[in-house]
Amino acid sequence: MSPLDLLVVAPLVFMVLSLLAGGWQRSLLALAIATMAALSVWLMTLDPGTAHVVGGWELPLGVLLRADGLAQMLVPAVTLTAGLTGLYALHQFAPESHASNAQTAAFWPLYYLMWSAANAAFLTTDLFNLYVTLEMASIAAVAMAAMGSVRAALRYLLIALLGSIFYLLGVALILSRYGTVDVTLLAGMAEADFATALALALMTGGLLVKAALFPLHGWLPPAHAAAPAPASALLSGLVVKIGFVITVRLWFEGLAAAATPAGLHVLGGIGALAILFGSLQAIRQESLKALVAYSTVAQIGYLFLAFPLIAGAGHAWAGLSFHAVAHMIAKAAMFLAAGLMLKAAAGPRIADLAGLARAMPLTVTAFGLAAVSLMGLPPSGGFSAKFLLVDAALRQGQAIHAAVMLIGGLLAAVYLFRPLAVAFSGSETPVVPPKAPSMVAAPLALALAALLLGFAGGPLADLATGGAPATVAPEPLPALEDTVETASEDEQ
Amino acid sequence: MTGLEYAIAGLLFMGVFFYAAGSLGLLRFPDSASRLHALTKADNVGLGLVALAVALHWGSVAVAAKIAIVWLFAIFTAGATAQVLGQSSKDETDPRP
Amino acid sequence: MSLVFDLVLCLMILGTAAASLLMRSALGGIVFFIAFGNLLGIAWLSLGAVNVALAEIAIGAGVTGILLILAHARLSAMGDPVECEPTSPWMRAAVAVICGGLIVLLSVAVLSISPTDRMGAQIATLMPALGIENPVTGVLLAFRAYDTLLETFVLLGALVAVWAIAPPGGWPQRPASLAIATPVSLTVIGTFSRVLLPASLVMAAYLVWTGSDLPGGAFQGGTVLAGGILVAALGGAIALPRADDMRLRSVLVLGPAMFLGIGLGGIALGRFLSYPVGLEKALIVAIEYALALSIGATLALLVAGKPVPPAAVQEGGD
Amino acid sequence: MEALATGHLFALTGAVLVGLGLFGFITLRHALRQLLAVNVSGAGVFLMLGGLGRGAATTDPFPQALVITGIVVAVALTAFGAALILRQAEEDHAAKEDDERGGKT
Repeated sequence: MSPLDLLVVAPLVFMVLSLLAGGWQRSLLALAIATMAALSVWLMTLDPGTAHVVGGWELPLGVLLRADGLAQMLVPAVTLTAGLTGLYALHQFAPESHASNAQTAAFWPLYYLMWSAANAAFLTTDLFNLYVTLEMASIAAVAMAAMGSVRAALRYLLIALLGSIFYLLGVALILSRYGTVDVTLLAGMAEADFATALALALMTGGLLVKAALFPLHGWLPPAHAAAPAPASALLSGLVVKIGFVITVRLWFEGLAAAATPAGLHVLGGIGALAILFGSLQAIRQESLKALVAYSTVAQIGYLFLAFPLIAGAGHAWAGLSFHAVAHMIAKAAMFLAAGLMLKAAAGPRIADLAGLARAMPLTVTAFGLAAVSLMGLPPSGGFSAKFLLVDAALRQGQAIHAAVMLIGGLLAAVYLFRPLAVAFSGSETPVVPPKAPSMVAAPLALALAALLLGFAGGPLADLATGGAPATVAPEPLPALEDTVETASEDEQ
Repeated sequence: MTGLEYAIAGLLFMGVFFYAAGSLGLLRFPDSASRLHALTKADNVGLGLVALAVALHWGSVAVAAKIAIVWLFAIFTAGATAQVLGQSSKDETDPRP
Repeated sequence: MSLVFDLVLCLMILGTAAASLLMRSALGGIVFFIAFGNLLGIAWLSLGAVNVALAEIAIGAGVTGILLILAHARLSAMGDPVECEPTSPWMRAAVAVICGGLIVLLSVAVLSISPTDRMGAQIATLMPALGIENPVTGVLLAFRAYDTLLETFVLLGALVAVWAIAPPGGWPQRPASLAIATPVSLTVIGTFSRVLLPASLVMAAYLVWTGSDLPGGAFQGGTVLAGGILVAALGGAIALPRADDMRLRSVLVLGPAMFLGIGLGGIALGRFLSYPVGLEKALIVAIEYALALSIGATLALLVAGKPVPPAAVQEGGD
Repeated sequence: MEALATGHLFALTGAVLVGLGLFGFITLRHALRQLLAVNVSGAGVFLMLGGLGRGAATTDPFPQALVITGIVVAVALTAFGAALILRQAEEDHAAKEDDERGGKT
């Protein structure tokens, strides 16, 4: 037995059950959360780098599943995010409340499909299997986006299809060139020839569309902003990370031989532009959910800004992994909180939020705590991630990168402060009794988790570096915990 | 070439002739009904002749039986679709029900 | 087959593809797309890949073609002529340059790789252990069974996704009826489909059974079944089921659930999706039969589209 | 030698199909036709896989199986895409009728 396959298979079992269960979705979700939590704990106890092939069919024919540090961080984070989002969604998509609604019936199978797709993407090293996984995620993601706006979903689907074609084109070249699609085998075989370089470029292009990196982000804000709150949380938290993780596996492991420093710097530069553009757009938004969606565009930028820093001094790899986890949890918390706030508010605009801090203090607190992590203020997970990245940039003399990250943090403070300031102003809004305790608890728990992640910085950074590919982090992490803590004290 | 091979070649040639005639009819005939007439009748004879050639070529009863079933289904399909196509083209040209 | 034949075939493929994209009329484009799919099937035959040829003609040309034609008809019925606003010649030229550049880059990469059968020999040595002879079925249901398992969930997920966008009042009703409106034609097609539906069931079963050793398999068989179901729906011989019909749900999940169950059973013997020695063929065929049934139902419903309010069932079929 | 040429011939045809599909995707301004264009590109990728797996006498069964998986995944997404296009058209249609009714009253 192994958690590597069960983490993918269990949600699929729940998807089948949810199609047959009718009114039993509540019990099913409880069972799913318990199962996935247990499997995630099991995954974390495995030695980094634990791997096995599915069904005992050896490479290059079979499919390899592997628990490296990145997967060991991201999969438990998915469990936390998806589990709590599910608890929130239980009330929005309650079987008893809108028995005749297509969305309540379709949400749950799609939810489990997306959960399975996210785990499958983080756990496999097989590039073709990742194609199927990407399409699983696309189907679920587009259908969830369609629950908010069909127009945005259609645009999302077409662009995602095009991204898949480019990705598959690269996979076809790699398979024909090397006779394998496994990242671990490719790591030892890949050469820097034309076909490999073209394949890497095509696959990266396709994946950047899926990860919504500027300037390929156009589909994201309308889709994420229009979807129902739990769907937005899953789209911004889980789905965009899939494209990112596959890109990382290509550039730093499988096709590292063809990954030139110039290419890494181009990706880093685009990441920097994404931070600035996304933040400035977020500042301009009038609607709360569009603001949060543009914040995702900006935060994705950090993930790619880190690319040129990975091979150098410092702990950029740990920072990158950390940022992916911290953003997943904090952004899910923020979308869920925003969903509750908009239900109580008079309209979708930020100006309509006045007085909400008094009406729903816990929810506004959750929004605020998530904002702390997204801005990168200590002691949050977002702070630890950005500290590691800025530190690595400064050690490598990349002052521009460091400056962009700091400016990005300031801009985040600007755009996230605005809704909070409005929520704390005025007092005319009556106190809103929460519809269900778990709906209030879910964003709060996620936001607290994002905050507490900062305290677990050391062990988590060790975990991330544990299974890191050979191209990453030549030096060990000496007393990282101390550096992070002293730094946070300094800033305070 | 043996006599059998001559027979196969002859059947294929005739089959292709009927196909060509059917396609010519599709291109040259003036209205939908006569085009359908060309397609469904000539092409099914053509298909039958080609199928017969293939069956002779393989020289196996099992293969011949499978090919015969395929030909039969093709004829059924052609008949059913020709009726539907003819009806809908009639509906379009003649607005009365 | 000779290189000249292949060359002519490739030119025809490119010609039909260009026509399907460049024609002004959308319906004409779709018709050329179907011709394109069938020619591709012949290309796969020429490559000796009969399994893929069957899949391409049945799914790539057949199901996709029906989907596009039906969507076109329903759009026309709503007053959308499916016309594209013309793009400026400058933009077309710029895009043509970009796409031409991509073609050149891809061609250089393709020519730098010499075509070979890389894994055929290795797969051939593993096939006797499975007890089946079709290597493609071996890859699909043993070596890469994990891919195939996830793929069946993509298909199931697509149907759930279509359900998710049912219009208000449409849930959990039937899809818009496909039945032909003209009474005489309905009778003809109805009679035809009463013969065809059982025949397609037999044909699907045959394709799955023969797929162990010869070209065929669950996907090809399932598509034939879907075709039979759709013709029966066209002829009014069967009514498409409601989305909350538990019998329908059971048929839809049967294949994926059987796949999961047999995979999980493998854990008792070692690994997920490992087949016990001696039972490989039996289990593979069992999975394939269940899959073919589920794929047939899923594809047919995907073509039929989302559930609609009962009042709209009758008018959507033209 | 001929096998080599055949393999390259089909792979190059696939490469041109990818480019054609991309051209169609960008220049055609109707979602249904864009969906068709994506399918042309996808078929091109599959043909590249098949052509480059062409050996002296056989075609590699491994890419064949991947192509079958790809074809099924493609039809699933195309079906959902077609459903979305129709739903979008229904919404636009209903909005237009509402406007007209609103204009009369």
